Amino acid sequence: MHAHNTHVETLAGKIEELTSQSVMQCYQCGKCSAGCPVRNYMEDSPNQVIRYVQLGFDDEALHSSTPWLCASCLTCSSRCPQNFDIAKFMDAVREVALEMEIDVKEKDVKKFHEAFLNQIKKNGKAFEFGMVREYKLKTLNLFQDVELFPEMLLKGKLSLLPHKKKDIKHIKKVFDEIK
Amino acid sequence: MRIGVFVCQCGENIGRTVDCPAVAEAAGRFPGVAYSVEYKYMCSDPGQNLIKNMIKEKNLDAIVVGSCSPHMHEKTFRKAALDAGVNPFLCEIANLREHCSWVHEDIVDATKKAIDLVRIAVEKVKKNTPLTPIRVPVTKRSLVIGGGISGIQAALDIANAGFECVLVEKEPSIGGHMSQLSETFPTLDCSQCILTPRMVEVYQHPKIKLLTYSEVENVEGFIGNFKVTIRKKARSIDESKCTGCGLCVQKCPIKKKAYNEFEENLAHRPAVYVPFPQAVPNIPVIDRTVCTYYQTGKCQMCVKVCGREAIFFEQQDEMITEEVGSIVVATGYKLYSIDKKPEESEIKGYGEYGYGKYKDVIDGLQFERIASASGPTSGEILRPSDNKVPKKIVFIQCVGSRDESKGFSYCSKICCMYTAKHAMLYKHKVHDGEAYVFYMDIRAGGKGYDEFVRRAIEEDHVKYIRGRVSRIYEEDGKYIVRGEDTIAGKPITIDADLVVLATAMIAQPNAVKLAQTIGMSYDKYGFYNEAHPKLRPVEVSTAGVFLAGACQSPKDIPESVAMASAAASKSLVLFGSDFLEREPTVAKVNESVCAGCFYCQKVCAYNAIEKKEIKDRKGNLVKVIAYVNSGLCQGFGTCNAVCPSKSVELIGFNDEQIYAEINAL
Amino acid sequence: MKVGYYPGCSLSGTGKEYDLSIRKVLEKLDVELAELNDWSCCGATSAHATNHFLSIGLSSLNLFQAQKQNLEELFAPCAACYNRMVVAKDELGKGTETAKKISALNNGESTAKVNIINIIQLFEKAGLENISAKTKMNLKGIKAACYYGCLLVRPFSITKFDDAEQPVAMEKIISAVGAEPVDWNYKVECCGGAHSIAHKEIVVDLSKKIIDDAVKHGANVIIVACPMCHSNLDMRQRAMKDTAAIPVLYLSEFVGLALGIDSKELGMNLHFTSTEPILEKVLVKE
Amino acid sequence: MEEEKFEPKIAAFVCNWCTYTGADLAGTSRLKYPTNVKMIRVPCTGRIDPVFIIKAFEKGADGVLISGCHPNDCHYNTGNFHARRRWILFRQLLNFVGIDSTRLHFSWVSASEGKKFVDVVTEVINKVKEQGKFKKYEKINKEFAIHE
Ligand SMILES: Cc1cc2nc3c(=O)[nH]c(=O)nc-3n(C[C@H](O)[C@H](O)[C@H](O)COP(=O)(O)OP(=O)(O)OC[C@H]3O[C@@H](n4cnc5c(N)ncnc54)[C@H](O)[C@@H]3O)c2cc1C
Ligand SMILES: Cc1cc2nc3c(=O)[nH]c(=O)nc-3n(C[C@H](O)[C@H](O)[C@H](O)COP(=O)(O)OP(=O)(O)OC[C@H]3O[C@@H](n4cnc5c(N)ncnc54)[C@H](O)[C@@H]3O)c2cc1C
Ligand code: SF4
Ligand code: SF4
Ligand code: SF4
Ligand code: SF4
Ligand code: SF4
Ligand code: SF4
Ligand code: SF4
Ligand code: SF4
Repeated sequence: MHAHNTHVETLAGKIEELTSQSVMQCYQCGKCSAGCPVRNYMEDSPNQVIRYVQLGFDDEALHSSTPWLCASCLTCSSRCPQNFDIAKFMDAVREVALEMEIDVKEKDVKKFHEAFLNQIKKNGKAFEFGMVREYKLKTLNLFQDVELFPEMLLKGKLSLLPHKKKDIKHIKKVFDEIK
Repeated sequence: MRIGVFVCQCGENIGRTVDCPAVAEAAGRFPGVAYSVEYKYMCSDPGQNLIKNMIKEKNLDAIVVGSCSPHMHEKTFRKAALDAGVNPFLCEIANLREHCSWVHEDIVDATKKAIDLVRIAVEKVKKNTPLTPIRVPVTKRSLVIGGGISGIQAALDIANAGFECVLVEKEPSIGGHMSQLSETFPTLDCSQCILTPRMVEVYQHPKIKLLTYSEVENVEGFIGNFKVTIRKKARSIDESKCTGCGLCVQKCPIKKKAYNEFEENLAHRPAVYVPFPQAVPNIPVIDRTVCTYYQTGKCQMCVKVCGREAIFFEQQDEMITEEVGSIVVATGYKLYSIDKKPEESEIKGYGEYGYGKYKDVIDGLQFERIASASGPTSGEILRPSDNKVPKKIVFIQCVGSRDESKGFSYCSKICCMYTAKHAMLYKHKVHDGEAYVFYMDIRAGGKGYDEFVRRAIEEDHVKYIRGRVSRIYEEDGKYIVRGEDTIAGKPITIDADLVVLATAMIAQPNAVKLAQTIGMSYDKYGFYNEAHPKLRPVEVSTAGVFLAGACQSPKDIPESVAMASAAASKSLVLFGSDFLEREPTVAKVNESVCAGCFYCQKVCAYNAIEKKEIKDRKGNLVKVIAYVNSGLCQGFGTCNAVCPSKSVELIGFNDEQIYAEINAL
Repeated sequence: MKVGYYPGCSLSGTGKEYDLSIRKVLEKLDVELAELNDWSCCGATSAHATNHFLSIGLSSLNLFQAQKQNLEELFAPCAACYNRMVVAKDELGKGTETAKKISALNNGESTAKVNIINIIQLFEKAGLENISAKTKMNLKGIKAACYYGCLLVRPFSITKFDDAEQPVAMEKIISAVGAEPVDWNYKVECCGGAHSIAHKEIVVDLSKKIIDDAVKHGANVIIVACPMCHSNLDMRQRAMKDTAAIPVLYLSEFVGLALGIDSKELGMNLHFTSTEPILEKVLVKE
Repeated sequence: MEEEKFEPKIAAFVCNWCTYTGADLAGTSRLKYPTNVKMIRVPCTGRIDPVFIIKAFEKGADGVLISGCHPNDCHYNTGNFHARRRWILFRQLLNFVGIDSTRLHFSWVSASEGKKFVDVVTEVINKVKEQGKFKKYEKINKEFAIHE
């Protein structure tokens, strides 16, 4: 691990700005990790990621796969004895990592989110087929789930054309704001 | 008037943010100030001598000390003034520390404010008049509220010193929580064995009047002279006739309708019952809510078997008044429990642990009863759901405490210790069993305490896991406990047979009501506030009222007993003299202008204002005016504020004095 | 009774039968739905997972639209949409920096007054007694495991809905129509949610645990209130080894069955795991 | 700009048992607040005569804070009840004599609420800063206020 981060612009500071809560609130009890449904797939437990940020080990936090594996289920946030919203913290770590163009480990998750948001940007609504198509092209995971598609199509659950929002300028405005 | 101003630096405490020489210098130029000086530690002996010498040398007749809060050293400096021949009430304090140097950072601003504060005090002291303290007689008896170990100890200490004592306990027996405990840390001696002799001693003590099943309804008066009204609830048994033979209890046909509170609801009790075998007094009570006679008018089995004709269905609550000079409050605590959650409380409960849902997720006191030789399982460790010996047991610490979100943010202080004790007791009784403790920190700061915890770990092989548990659910008769070992950084799941939650000690549900009856302050959790956290830990801000035990904050037995003895000795200090000196800040009526409207009487909470008839020389009634009984007057001055003709003044805080302060602002 | 309706994207795709059954059931219960005009996606997980502003911003568009239509109540059947909108409303109410920026993009519109409700709350509004009275079928043999998932009850401080750890609101509806809710352990455990595509293995794993626990506690049907939960529990059953097949029904489908609506009309033929076993147990009331 | 330099003068009438002690606690805890406030200690809020407040404004206070024990916690059992009952009438009186009654603040701060004391004081100071200097005291009917 690296030495203490002495930058003024620490990850802790950015997260506090984004979430209006201080990482110092966490007293490292581990209750969040204990109840996390995806804990077993994570290298670092959620409380460890918080710990990294508390101590200024920002690189460790930003490169950890944990925030990307987090399913945003809010189990941790609803049980934290210190009222620390861990899910929101994870959102913020991801946001900063993207902003800093960190080479994240969980590329597929990142690509999935990108594909999903692209559909919203284009259509104002999520378009599953378009999203899956884009995702597959991005990840080259061409054969995953193909067995389900014919049935989905048959059942009318996968439409090949997007449902579009008519008035899309507001959506554009929101997206423009984050560029 | 020749006023002296003494500015204290308090070492660095004031000096760091207030330019003391500048303050002294500015004060020297105030009209009426004959001398001013600054010094490093005014309360030290040389500091006090400085004051005394200067009073004499400079012929001062009033002083102002710019120092710490008057709550800290007003007495000290008044005494110094008195020693030098100046009336102590011609001494005023300007609070330059708590209200200035400690709360401000900018030297210039703070110094400016300090000068203002001194000026205000100087203007006030100009309007002060010499006063003499009021002497009131002391009633040398004490009231102790609460009959747990703290109340028992306090009552015995006072009584053994030769003074009478009234002990009021709301339950049918004294003993409190200690009577429920199995063995006690850190020595593992049997709780009942050390407690019972004390309970008996209380019962037999000629100087102790024991009122069980009783509650304090009202408190009037003040230090040295309290008048207390106590409600003695109807037991439905004539105490003077009952011999405690227990026949009624045995024969009462109602067996299962009521939970046994003493056994923490792990067993049932009859309608007529004694809380536990060693109860003091050993006299039953009838629970009218379940007794068949009270519900339907039938049964009366107890009447039939009682040879002493002691059953007394028509008995009524009785009001008793007692006059005492001091009050010791020792009302103890409650254990955080979701079943008995206090009304309107913010407690959200622990649904994720199934607390209140699963029979085998219990709290600390329930475990005490299970481990107790006199408990429902006769001391065998059996779990409530199926009476089987649990082979894997999990203890979870800090439940309800150190939890902003679901409970209370304070540390309950004793649960680390009682959990170690529980784990140890378990291991001693179930040799092949496995015990796990989930903890966040181990707080075992007492004599022999950490050694005790280490023994649990090293000798009894209790496995301590650092982390909070997130979830417990039942699966095939096991309780799946999901935690995280934050030291190893690994999730951990245990299939336990029994789970014990170390829940927090919390304030008694009626604590606030009692505080209001007596006039004590309490913290946001309902624990009573001591007058000073370090220097007056057993007093409250209401004079003559003392605190003992867990009603002040979570405490174990040794601390409770120490505090009880301290509270008792504070009472004894009071009883050491026949008279008591009181501040002369009382109201006084100017008879020549009083119009006799008696607005003042309506607002006086202490009934201190009486009617006085003024007669002429022939004995004809001229007018009826107000008169203040200075023995009763507590000096809060509402009479002064409401009197339309300003005929009543509060000495020490009269209009003139306060205007002087306002003018100096 | 008239309620605003925000179907959300899934209900025209994978959650088609949810939409069908909601419309049918509410018709029977005399609840009129006023669909939000030209609504847009709430941003779902992907928005808040990557950009806070985006997530609040996208959800807010719909809240302001509801305001424009003078809707007092907005019903969001998807638990994720419900959650995102409740959170967005809360943030707008707090007037944070984000809220201010969003307000600037929306003609100064700053707070959302509309009350957002989920499907359980909608049924509660329609009245459990009303539902009970209109029940035509006998569901006695049905043992239902009510699955709330993550987002319906959390975060409790904002949703203020039922108990976050031991919720019972759905069970009350199940009882009201005469079926038997089972007591089980995975009511509020997560199914993996949005990881369905990028981490199918996690979703299959987590969903399997949920299904196994329901079966273990004697359930013969799982009731859900979220299209994401549904697709994870229903569609992904095929990928699970050693797991007994169990039908997964939307709450609206289940209530629809009780009210005597034809299963096809409710869209139950669109499931991946056959709903036949449960249909067999639905008897006409004597 | 003149507004920015304005440092208001706040007079606080506080009871000895609760708020004064709460302010002590703020000190003991080394919490910080601006120097604008000066306290006058009375035994109980029940002692506070409405005239004190008018006097304070007259003597140049820009805002007045009255603070005592929480209801039911009064050291003297009911003193603060009497106080509160009278304040309701008093606000009208203030407006009558031309003092903006929003410059008068009430709060309850107990002996254990050092932090709350700081919050209250800071809030009052900020509020009065917003309102600006109190200039109207000249208008007060002197006869009404004087009681010397
Ligand atoms: C699970 C557990 C295990 C423990 N184990 C140990 C241990 O091993 N060693 C140890 O040192 N400590 C132990 N303790 C702590 C111990 O219980 C307390 O320190 C001790 O009981 C405090 O005594 P007390 O008299 O202050 O309060 P309590 O025991 O609570 O007694 C207060 C009494 O006042 C009565 N009362 C309350 N309100 C009123 C009222 N308004 N009017 C009249 N009467 C009233 C109550 O009925 C009660 O009888 C344990 C605590 C728990 C919860
Ligand atoms: C670094 C440090 C910081 C602390 N900070 C705090 C704090 O912030 N808050 C707090 O509450 N506590 C604090 N404490 C603890 C505090 O110092 C003690 O609680 C307190 O001083 C104990 O008082 P005492 O009178 O029992 O003992 P002492 O202060 O040790 O006084 C004992 C006295 O007895 C005299 N003496 C010894 N033997 C004999 C003899 N045979 N004959 C005659 N006289 C004798 C000694 O000379 C001494 O004057 C701190 C302690 C330390 C070490
Ligand atoms: S539950 Fe809360 S306090 Fe505990 S480790 Fe997680 S974030 Fe920190
Ligand atoms: S929100 Fe993320 S970190 Fe928290 S419990 Fe759910 S998956 Fe784990
Ligand atoms: S008098 Fe007060 S301020 Fe001065 S040294 Fe003593 S404690 Fe400090
Ligand atoms: S009431 Fe009668 S029967 Fe009961 S214990 Fe007393 S003497 Fe015995
Ligand atoms: S009258 Fe009541 S107390 Fe007496 S035996 Fe019958 S039920 Fe028991
Ligand atoms: S004493 Fe121990 S178990 Fe109890 S609250 Fe404090 S740290 Fe937790
Ligand atoms: S209020 Fe004043 S005038 Fe009236 S009776 Fe009391 S002292 Fe006399
Ligand atoms: S100051 Fe006045 S109102 Fe207060 S106790 Fe004394 S006489 Fe009564």
